[in-house]
Amino acid sequence: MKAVSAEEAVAMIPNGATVMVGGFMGVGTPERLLDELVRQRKSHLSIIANDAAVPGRGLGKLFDAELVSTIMASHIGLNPKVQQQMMAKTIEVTLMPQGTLVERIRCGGCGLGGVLTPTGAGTIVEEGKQQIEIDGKHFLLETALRSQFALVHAFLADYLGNLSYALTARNFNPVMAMAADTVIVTAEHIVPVGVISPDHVVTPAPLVDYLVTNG
Amino acid sequence: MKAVSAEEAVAMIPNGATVMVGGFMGVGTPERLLDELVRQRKSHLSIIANDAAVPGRGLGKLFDAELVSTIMASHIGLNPKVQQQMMAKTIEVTLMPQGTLVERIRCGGCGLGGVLTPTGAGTIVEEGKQQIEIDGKHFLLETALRSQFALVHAFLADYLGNLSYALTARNFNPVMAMAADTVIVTAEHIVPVGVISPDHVVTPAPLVDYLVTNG
Amino acid sequence: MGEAMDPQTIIAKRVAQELRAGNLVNLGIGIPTLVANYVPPGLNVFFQSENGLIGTGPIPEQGMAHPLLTDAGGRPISALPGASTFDSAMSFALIRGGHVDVTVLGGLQVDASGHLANWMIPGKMVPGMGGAMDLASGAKRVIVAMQHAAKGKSKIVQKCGLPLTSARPVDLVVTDMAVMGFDGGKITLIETAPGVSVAEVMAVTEAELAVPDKVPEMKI
Amino acid sequence: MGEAMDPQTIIAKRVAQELRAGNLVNLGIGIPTLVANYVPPGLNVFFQSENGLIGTGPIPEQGMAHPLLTDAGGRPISALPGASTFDSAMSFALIRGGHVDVTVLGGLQVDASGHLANWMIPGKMVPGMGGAMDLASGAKRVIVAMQHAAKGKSKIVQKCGLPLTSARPVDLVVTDMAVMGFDGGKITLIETAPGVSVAEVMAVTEAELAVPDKVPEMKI
Repeated sequence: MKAVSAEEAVAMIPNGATVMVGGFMGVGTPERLLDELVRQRKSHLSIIANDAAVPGRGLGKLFDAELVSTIMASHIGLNPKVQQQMMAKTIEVTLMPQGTLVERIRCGGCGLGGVLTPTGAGTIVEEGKQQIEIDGKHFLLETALRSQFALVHAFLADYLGNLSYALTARNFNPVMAMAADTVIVTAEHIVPVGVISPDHVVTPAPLVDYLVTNG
Repeated sequence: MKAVSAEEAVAMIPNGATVMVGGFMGVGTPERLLDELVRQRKSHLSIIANDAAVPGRGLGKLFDAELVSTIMASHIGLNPKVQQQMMAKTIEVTLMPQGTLVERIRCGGCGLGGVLTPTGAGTIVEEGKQQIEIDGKHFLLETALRSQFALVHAFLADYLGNLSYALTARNFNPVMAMAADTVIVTAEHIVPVGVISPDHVVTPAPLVDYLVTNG
Repeated sequence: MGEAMDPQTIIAKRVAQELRAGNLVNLGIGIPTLVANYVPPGLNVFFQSENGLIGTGPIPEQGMAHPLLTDAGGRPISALPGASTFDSAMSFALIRGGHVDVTVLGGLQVDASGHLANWMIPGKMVPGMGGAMDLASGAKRVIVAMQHAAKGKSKIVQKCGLPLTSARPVDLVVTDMAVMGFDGGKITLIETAPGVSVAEVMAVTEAELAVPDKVPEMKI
Repeated sequence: MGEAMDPQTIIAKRVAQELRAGNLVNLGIGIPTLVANYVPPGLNVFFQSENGLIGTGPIPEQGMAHPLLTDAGGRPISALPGASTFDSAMSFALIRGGHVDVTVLGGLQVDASGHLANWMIPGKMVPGMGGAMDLASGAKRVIVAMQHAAKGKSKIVQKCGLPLTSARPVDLVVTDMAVMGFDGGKITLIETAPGVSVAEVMAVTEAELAVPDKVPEMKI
């Protein structure tokens, strides 16, 4: 793990990169990294995230600045800008069930090729997907998702990279922290090593590549 | 959730039941429930567990008492009694990679039909299994495992059923607590509701059916 | 009868009667959210918020909200003693694994075989399915809470024209006019709303509704 | 040269040289366990115990062991500051997901194409594969640490006769006589142990070993 500034962290991300972004409707989102993506005008990004938040907040900032080319998400309905850009075909949107999205990311992080899920079977979600029957039950094969970068927001981080999360700000963060080539983390508080109890670490240190220093 | 004695809890388990048992080499194992299974002489059990521990300890006690008909595990090599009973064909042993075992149980608890894993591909583990190729990579389809009962040992439990675990005694317990029709829990300490921080609950209360009272 | 209840209150009060002690319950947005207001006092029910919480409590009092404790819409909520938080993988493991006893979902259409459509109107509304498909496929019991008709058109249709949320039929539909079930795979009238006749329900229901000899009125 | 090192020490010392700062390392049972004793002071390496711990420390001093903190064999261990604990699903997600930088495994046989057999002898030893197959398939780099021969028979064979642990070839084999790699898909001699000649290695190696012009001696 290496401690860096937000500027240094974001400078590593090229235009056109695939980027997972933690958070759920802007809660538990690495806001400082999104602000910096906007400031450095990193464009043509391929985003994987639960949702597009709302204009001015969380991921919404990237759509305000028109930096996104594609997004895979479960819900974009509360961000009218994304709806507009989708209708205008300036962005490509792939929607999938939230449980499918998180399991696909988990597969990517856990070395699994995919999972069989009943969600979406018999709906338009099944189009183009391999269907597998087990004991008479109908499943869709949903394949693994990975990305070049994951931007993760934690509550506590220590200087080795151990992370813990608070309340509903955990959401997609720990799953994404396993599924990208490079994991960049911001945290509300950075604490000395040993302060987070081993039982309360959610993301073990070796998963984190860069920790953005505070202040 | 209902609070019961160990005697009442085990009385619910019929002979021939399929039972998942938490623990890893006897660490984090619900010893009181195993003792009670022996005392009530519940027999012909089908066990799913990581390992068979050693004679006199953890799951080893069930093999000492010859109560087991089948076991699915990743390792039995440190319990000579299991090896003997396997060679004598009085028990049926199904061995699989530890990561495959835990993912199959997770599938059972998470409503997934199975996962694609590279582990075991090209070895004797692949025999009889569906093989799926994704992007030129070879995976085995490993299907979900569930059981009638899961016997789980926690560090802290509250009177709603929320559980947290300590150190390396967590192991298979939280995964099994999701994958059985009836989940029975013992805990080192039973504490008032609200004492375990929401962020430190590993097994949420609604997953627990029976909590064995202490003392 | 006293003051007339508004349609949403009728629906929410009636759905609340379906909850049992110890149930893990997930409420969708819209009318379903109101169900929490009518849980009988003393009945211990766990509410899940799919962004990662079991033990959702009421909207916090002034000054007691925390930005890291919100519902799935990003609005502040509170957590009851005994609450637990978790990541999205766990949240949907609970939903898909059948650990959620009851989910209450809004609907655009429910059809005669119990199929629900509630997540998109092609060419018009494409917000994404969020957790709706997982809930409709994975929860032990699926209850749809919606108005019986919208803009004069029945939402209880013979066959869904909109894209389905799940191939799995729902268990119960509660509207401002009726309660309907699917025992035997056929939509059946179970109760009528206070002051609503069977004939009135039939008149605004597109689906072929099976009607037993006796249809009691909701007790709400 | 000073006092002759025993075979296990040679192997463990040489393997320890393969570890880099920040590596997440999983050591199998037997000889691999000894590698932890030879990590250069000041090199920060994370050791994983697959029963659910990163940050394994040395065997605790008398009276400081805890029954809920053990290695995968159930023996007491300690946890270093900055350690983390987790369930078995997470532990194997780390292993299968390529997050373990290096695993060091014992071996029964390694063959000319790098295949490892280390988990069973049909009809004789059937202990179960435990985590070995996951480690051999999932870790970023797989190092086999074993004696070069057992009972006069080469463990470096042309083709494994025993059941494979993984179809994926290992990256490096370190024995008491040699270090061997598989660049170009062919087993190649990289180093010899102190005082061991290339000819001696060749004489006790069943596999067809590629030998470069210059083969340096291990620096341990």
